[in-house]
Amino acid sequence: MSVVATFEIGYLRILDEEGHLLETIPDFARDPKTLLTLYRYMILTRRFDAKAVALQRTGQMGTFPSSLGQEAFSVGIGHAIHKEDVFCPYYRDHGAMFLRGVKLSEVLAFWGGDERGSHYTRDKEDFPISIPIATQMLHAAGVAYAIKLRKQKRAVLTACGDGATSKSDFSQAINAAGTWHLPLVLVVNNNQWAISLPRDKQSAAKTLAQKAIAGGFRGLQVDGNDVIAVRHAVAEALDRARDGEGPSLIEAISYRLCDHTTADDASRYVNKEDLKEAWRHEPIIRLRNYLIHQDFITEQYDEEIQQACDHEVEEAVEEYLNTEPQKPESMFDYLYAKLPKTLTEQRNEVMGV
Amino acid sequence: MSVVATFEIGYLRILDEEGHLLETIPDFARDPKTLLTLYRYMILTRRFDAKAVALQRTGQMGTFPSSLGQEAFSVGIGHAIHKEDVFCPYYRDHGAMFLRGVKLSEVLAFWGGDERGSHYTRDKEDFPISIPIATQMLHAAGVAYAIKLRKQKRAVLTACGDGATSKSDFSQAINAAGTWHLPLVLVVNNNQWAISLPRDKQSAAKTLAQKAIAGGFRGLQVDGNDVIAVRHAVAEALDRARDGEGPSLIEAISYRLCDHTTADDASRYVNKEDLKEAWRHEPIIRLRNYLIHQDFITEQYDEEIQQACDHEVEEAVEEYLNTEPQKPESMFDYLYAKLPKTLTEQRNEVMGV
Amino acid sequence: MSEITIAEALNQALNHEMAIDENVVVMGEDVGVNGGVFRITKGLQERYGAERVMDTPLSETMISGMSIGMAAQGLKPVAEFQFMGFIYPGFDQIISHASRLRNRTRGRLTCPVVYRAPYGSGIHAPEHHSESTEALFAHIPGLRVVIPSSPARAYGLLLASIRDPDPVVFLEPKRLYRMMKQDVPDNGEALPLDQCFVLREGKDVTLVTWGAMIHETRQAAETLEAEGIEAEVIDVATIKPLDIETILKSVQKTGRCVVIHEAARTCGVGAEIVAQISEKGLMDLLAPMQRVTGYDTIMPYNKLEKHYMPSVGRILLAVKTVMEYV
Amino acid sequence: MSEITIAEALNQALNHEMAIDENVVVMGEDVGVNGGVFRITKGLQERYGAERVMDTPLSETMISGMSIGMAAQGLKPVAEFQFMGFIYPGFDQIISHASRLRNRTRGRLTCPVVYRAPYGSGIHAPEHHSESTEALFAHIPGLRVVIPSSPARAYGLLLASIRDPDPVVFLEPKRLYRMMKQDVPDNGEALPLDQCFVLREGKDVTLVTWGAMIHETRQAAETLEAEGIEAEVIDVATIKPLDIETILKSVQKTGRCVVIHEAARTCGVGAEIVAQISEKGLMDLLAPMQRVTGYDTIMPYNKLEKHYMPSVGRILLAVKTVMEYV
Ligand SMILES: Cc1ncc(C[n+]2csc(CCOP(=O)(O)OP(=O)(O)O)c2C)c(N)n1
Ligand SMILES: Cc1ncc(C[n+]2csc(CCOP(=O)(O)OP(=O)(O)O)c2C)c(N)n1
Ligand SMILES: [Mg+2]
Ligand SMILES: [Mg+2]
Repeated sequence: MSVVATFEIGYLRILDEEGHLLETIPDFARDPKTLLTLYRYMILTRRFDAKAVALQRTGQMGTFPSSLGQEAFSVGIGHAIHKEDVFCPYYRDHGAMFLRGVKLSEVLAFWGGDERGSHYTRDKEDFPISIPIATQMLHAAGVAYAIKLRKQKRAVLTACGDGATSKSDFSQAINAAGTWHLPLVLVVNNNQWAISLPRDKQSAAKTLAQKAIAGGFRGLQVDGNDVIAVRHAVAEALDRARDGEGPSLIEAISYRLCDHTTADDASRYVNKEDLKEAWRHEPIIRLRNYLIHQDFITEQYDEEIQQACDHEVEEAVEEYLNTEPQKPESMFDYLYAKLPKTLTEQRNEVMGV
Repeated sequence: MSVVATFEIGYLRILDEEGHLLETIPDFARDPKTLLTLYRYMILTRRFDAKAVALQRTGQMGTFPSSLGQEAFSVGIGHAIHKEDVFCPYYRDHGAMFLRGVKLSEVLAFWGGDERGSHYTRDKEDFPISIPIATQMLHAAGVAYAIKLRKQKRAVLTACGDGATSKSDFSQAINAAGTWHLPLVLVVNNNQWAISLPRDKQSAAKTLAQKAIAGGFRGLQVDGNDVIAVRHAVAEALDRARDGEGPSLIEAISYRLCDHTTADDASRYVNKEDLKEAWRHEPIIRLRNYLIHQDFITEQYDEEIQQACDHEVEEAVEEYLNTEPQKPESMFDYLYAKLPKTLTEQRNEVMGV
Repeated sequence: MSEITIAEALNQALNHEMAIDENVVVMGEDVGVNGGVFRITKGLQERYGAERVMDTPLSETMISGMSIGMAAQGLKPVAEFQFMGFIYPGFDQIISHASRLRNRTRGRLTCPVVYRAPYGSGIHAPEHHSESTEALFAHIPGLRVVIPSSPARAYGLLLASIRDPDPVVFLEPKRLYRMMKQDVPDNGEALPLDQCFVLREGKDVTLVTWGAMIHETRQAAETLEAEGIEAEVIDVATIKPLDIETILKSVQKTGRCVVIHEAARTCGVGAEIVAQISEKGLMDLLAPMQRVTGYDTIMPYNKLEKHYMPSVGRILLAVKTVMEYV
Repeated sequence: MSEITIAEALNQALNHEMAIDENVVVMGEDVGVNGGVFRITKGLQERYGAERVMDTPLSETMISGMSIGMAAQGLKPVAEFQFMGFIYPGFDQIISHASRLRNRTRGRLTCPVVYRAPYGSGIHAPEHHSESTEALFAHIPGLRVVIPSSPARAYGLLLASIRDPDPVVFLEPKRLYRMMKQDVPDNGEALPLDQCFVLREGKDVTLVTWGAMIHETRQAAETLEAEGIEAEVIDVATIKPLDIETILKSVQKTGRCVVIHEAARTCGVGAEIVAQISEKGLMDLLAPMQRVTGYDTIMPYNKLEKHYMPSVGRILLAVKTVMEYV
C-alpha cells in the first residue's frame, strides 16, 4: 500500500492562563488601544450577558443563551472581520455582533421575542441569528459565492458550536467552500457541550478542525480562551479569503461556563470539578493579567471600563423595555413584498376590523 | 503553532492492467476456484448489464443504470461480505446483489417497475436499492447499531458513488460510524462521474477516502478495477468491523464506461479520448490476463463461462417477461400492516368495485 | 392513585414499554443523561442503559435515517426531535424511506419507528419552536400521525404507537405538557389509533380539534353551555388515518361544524376535514362550516404569538356565525 | 413564428432573463454542461459561463441553503432540483429560511429564489421520480407555489417567478414537457402570479385542476361537450396564494365542482379548494363536490402507475356524480 495523501492539524495559543506570552505577539496586538478594545468588548459582553439572564429570570425576556466563557471567541472573531465583510453568526455570538454595530437593544429585542431585533439599524448585510443549528453556514457559503462571482475583495465569516459540526449544513458548507474555493472562514466555538452532549460523544474525530480535510482545505485549532490567538488566526484566514487563497476552518477551544440557555440546568450533566477547572482558563482574567503585566491598564482604569460597560448595558435595557411593541398585524407586513389579496381578510381579523 | 494531529491515506493495488502482480497476492486469491468465482460473476454482471440495457432500449424495461466498468467493485465487495452480514447497496451494485442471492429476475423486475423485485426470495435482511442518493448509508448505520446493541458478530456493508459523498446522509453516516464505533464498512465507487459532474467538481478533497478523517476513523483507496484489491481491502475491513475494531471507508477508483443510465447521453460531456483511455484499465481483461498467466483458465473454459452466463441471463429474462403483473390494488396491500378502513373505498375504486 | 401530567404520562408509557420489550430503544438529542429538554425521557437512561437510551450527535438527518435501519432489524426506535421545527433535516428519510420500506419490499422489511416531537406554541420560545405542521405528515401515505391531548390519551396512544408495526409521527402539544393532571394507571393498556375521541356530547354544533387547542375549545364549549348552546367536542387524536365517520356522525346530529387548529389555515388538516364533511355530509349541513386556525403567516416571535393562536373568543365568534344560519 | 414545447418555453424564459438581468444565476445538479436532465437549462452555460450557470455537487441541502445567501446579496438564483422527489434534503432551508428571511429581518434581507423541479408521474421513471407533493409547500407561509401547464404559461409564469421579490416553488409537469407546442413570442412579458386561468368556459360544471391533469381534464371536457354538458376548466396555475375568487365565481355560475389533481388526496391542495368553496360558496352548490385525485397510497412503480393517476374515465364518473343531483 502506498501513501497518497497526508494531513496535519496545528494548534495556536499565544497567551497562557497567567497572561504570559507563549509565542511572539502578533503585530496587531502590539497596539495597546487594540488590546483595550478587545478587553472592553469582552467586559461589555459579559456584563450584557449577566443582565440578559437577569431579565429572563424576572420574566422580562424570553429564553436566552448566555455566552459566559465565550467572550474571547466572540470578540476575537468580531474584531477580526472587516466592516465590508459579511458575518453569519450563531446564537452565542453577541460580542461579535456588537462589534459589527448591532445594538445591544436589538439583541435584547430579538431574545425578547421581537423580530425588529434582526432589522439592524447599523448594518445591512449580516445575517440574523439562525435558530436551526448550522443552517447559517450554508447561507454564508452562498454569500461568499455571490462575492466571488462579483469579484469583490470581501470575505465571509460564519460561526457555530461544536454540536453544529455534526449537522448536514455544516458538512455541506465545508464541501461548498472547498469546491468553489470560496472566500469563507468557518469558525467553530468548541465549548465542549451541545446542551448535555459532551464533545467526545459528538464525534470520534480527534479535532473538529480536521473536518476541513473532508472539504480539501485547511483546518486549525486555536485556544478559544485566548482572544489574541483567536483574533490573529481569524484575521489571517480572512485575509487569505479576500486574497483568493480559499477557505479555512478554525476550531476555537473553550468551555461553556453557563447553562446552555436559561431553559437549561447544566448541573444535571456537568461535573462540578470540571466546571471549576474550566474557570481557571476563562478568557477575561488572562487578558487582564497581560494588560497589567504590560502596564496597559490600571486597577482604576479597569474599574472605569466596567462602569462604562454597565452604563451602556443599562441604557440598552431602558431602550428595550421602553420600545413600543409591534402592532399585531405586523405579522403580515413582511411576509411578502406585497401582501397577496387573499390575506387581507386575515390581516383585518388580527386588527379586529 | 504546534501539530496536534496527523493523518495519511493509503492506496492499494495488487494487479496491474496487464494482470501482473504488484504486491504479494493475498491468501484468499491463491485459490483458483475463488478467482474463477470472481471472474464468473464479473462476466455475469457484464452480460446481464448488456441485456438489461437492450431490454430498456426495446421498451421492455424502465430506466436502467448500467454497471459497465464497475464489475470489479461490485463483485469484489459482494464476495467480501459474509452471508450473515447485512448489505445496503446502491443502484450500480447488481454484481454484489447477485452474490448475495438476489435473483437476476428480481433485479430486472425492480427496474422494470415492479416492487416485487425488492422482495428477495433468498435474502431477508439486505436493504433494497435506494433511489435517493446516499440515504442507504444511514440505514446501514442503523443496522450496524442494532447489531452492536445485540452484541452480534456481524458487519454491515454499504456502497455509494463518488457524487453521493457530497450528500448529507453520507457525512452523517460517517459521523455515526465513528461516534458509535459501528461495525460498518462504507465503500465508495468512485467512477469519476456523477451523471455529468466530474469528480474534481464534486469536492476539492484530494481523495474521497479522507472524508473518513472527519469521522475519526480510517479511510483508504483501492484500485476499483482490481477485483483482488477490492475484495481484499473490503474483506479485511469487514473482519475488523466484526472484531469490534470499528468502521472503515474505502474509496475504489474506477471509471464509468457507460452512460449514467439509459436516460442519459454521456457523449454530451465525456471526452472520447478519456473514455478510450479508461477502457485500458477496465477490470475484466486484467483478471483474465492474470488467470491466463497463472494457467487457471483456458480460452475454451473462458468461452464456456461466457456461455453459461448468457444462459443464466436468458433464463432470468424469460422469468422476468413471463411474470404475471401485480394486481392494481396491490398498491394498497403493503402500505400498512393492516389497511386502515378509510382506505378500503379507494382500494375498491382501483379494483373497479 | 396519583395524578400525573401529560409529560409524566409519556414518560410512564416509555418506561412501561422499555421494561416489557427489550427491542424498544429511545434515541435523540439530550434524551439520555439530561432526560430530554422537556424531561419526557427522564430516568430512562439510568434504568435501561446508554445503548438503549441513545444520546445522538446533533443531527436530525442521522436520527431519522438510522432509526430506519434499526427498525428493519426488529428494534422499535422511539426517536425524539427536540422541537417540531427541527424535524425537517430528517424529513427526507421519514417520507422517502420510513413511510415506504414495507411497501417497497412488499412486506419483507418494516419500519416500526415512533417519531416524537413537541409541537405548537404558547410557551414563549424562540423562532421555530412553536409551529404546528402536522399537515405535512398527514399528506404522506404510509405514515400515521397521532396527537394526544390528555395524560390518559398520551399514555394510551404512545403505547399504541410504539406497538404499531408501522411508522408513527407522534406530536406532543407542549403547552399541555404540564397543564393538567389525571389519574393514569400504568396498566399497559393502549388506545386505538384509528379513532376520534368525543370529549363532550352536544346537539347544537360540532367542534373538531386536536392538540393544545382542546383547551380553548373546551373553554368555548363551557361558555356556550352557559348561553344554552350544546357543543359536541371531538378530539381527532389520530390525524392520519382520519376517523371521518365519528365526525360525520356528529355533524349529522348537529348540522353545524367548526374546525379549530393552531396550524396555518391553507392546506392545514382542517381543510381535509371540512372537505370531507362537505363531500359526504353536505346534506346534513345547516350552515357553512368555519375554520378557526393559525393565520397564513409566519408564527410571530413570542411577543405577538398570542395574537396568532386561535383564542376562545375567535372560536366563539365562529360558533356564533354558524349558529346564525337558520 | 415557431411553435415550442413547455421545455423550450422554460429555456426561452431563462435565456431571456439571464440576458437582461446579470443577477439571475442558474444552479443545480447537471444544469451546466449537460443542460439539465430534462434539458431545460440547455445552452445556458455556454452563453453565460460556468459562474452564472453553476453545476453543484450532489446535495440538495447545499443548493437550497446557498441559494439563500446568494439571494440575500441581490442575486436571483434559479435553483433546479432534478426531481421533486429529491427536494426534501433541501426542505429545511426552504421552509425554515427562504420563506422567512424577509419577515425575520423585517424586510432588511430578502430571498428572491426560484426553486424549480419537474414533478408528477407518467414517464415510467423509477421510484421517487413521479410524486406530486405541492401541498407540502402550499402549507408554508412566505412561499409562492406556481405550476404552468402550457408553453405560454410556462414562459410567462417563469419570468414572473424570477422577477418576484420572494421565493417561488416552481413545479413543472414533466409529462407535459414535450407533449404540446405553442407559439410563444420571446417578448419578455410575464403573467400574473395571483390568478387562475379559465381555459374553457362552461355553465354546467366547474373542473378545477393544474399541472399535467389539465390534459385529462380537457379531454374529459371535450367528451362532456359531446354529451351536451358544458364544463368550465380552470387551471389554478398559482397554487399559493390561491385565487379562490375566480373559482368561486365559476361555481356560482355552475353550482357543481370537481377538483382534479395527481397528488394523494388526503391534505392535498384539492382539500383546501373544496373547503373554501364549501365555506364561501355553500349556498351556490347544487351538489356535493368531488375530488378526483391520486390515492392515499405510495405511487406505485411504473408498471402500475397508470392505475394511480386520475384518468379521463374517473373524471367523467365524478362529473356524472355531481350532475346527478337535481
Ligand atoms: C436543527 C436543530 N436541532 C436542534 C436544536 C436545539 N438546540 C439548540 S442549541 C443545541 C445545541 C448546540 O450545541 P453547539 O453547536 O455545541 O453550540 P453551543 O450551544 O454549545 O454554543 C440544540 C440541540 C436546534 N436549534 N436546531
Ligand atoms: C437525492 C437525489 N438527488 C438527485 C438524484 C438524481 N441522481 C441519480 S444518480 C445521480 C448521480 C450519482 O452519482 P454517483 O454518486 O457518483 O454515482 P454513479 O451514478 O456515478 O454510480 C443523481 C444526481 C437522486 N437519485 N437522489
Ligand atoms: Mg457547544
Ligand atoms: Mg459516480
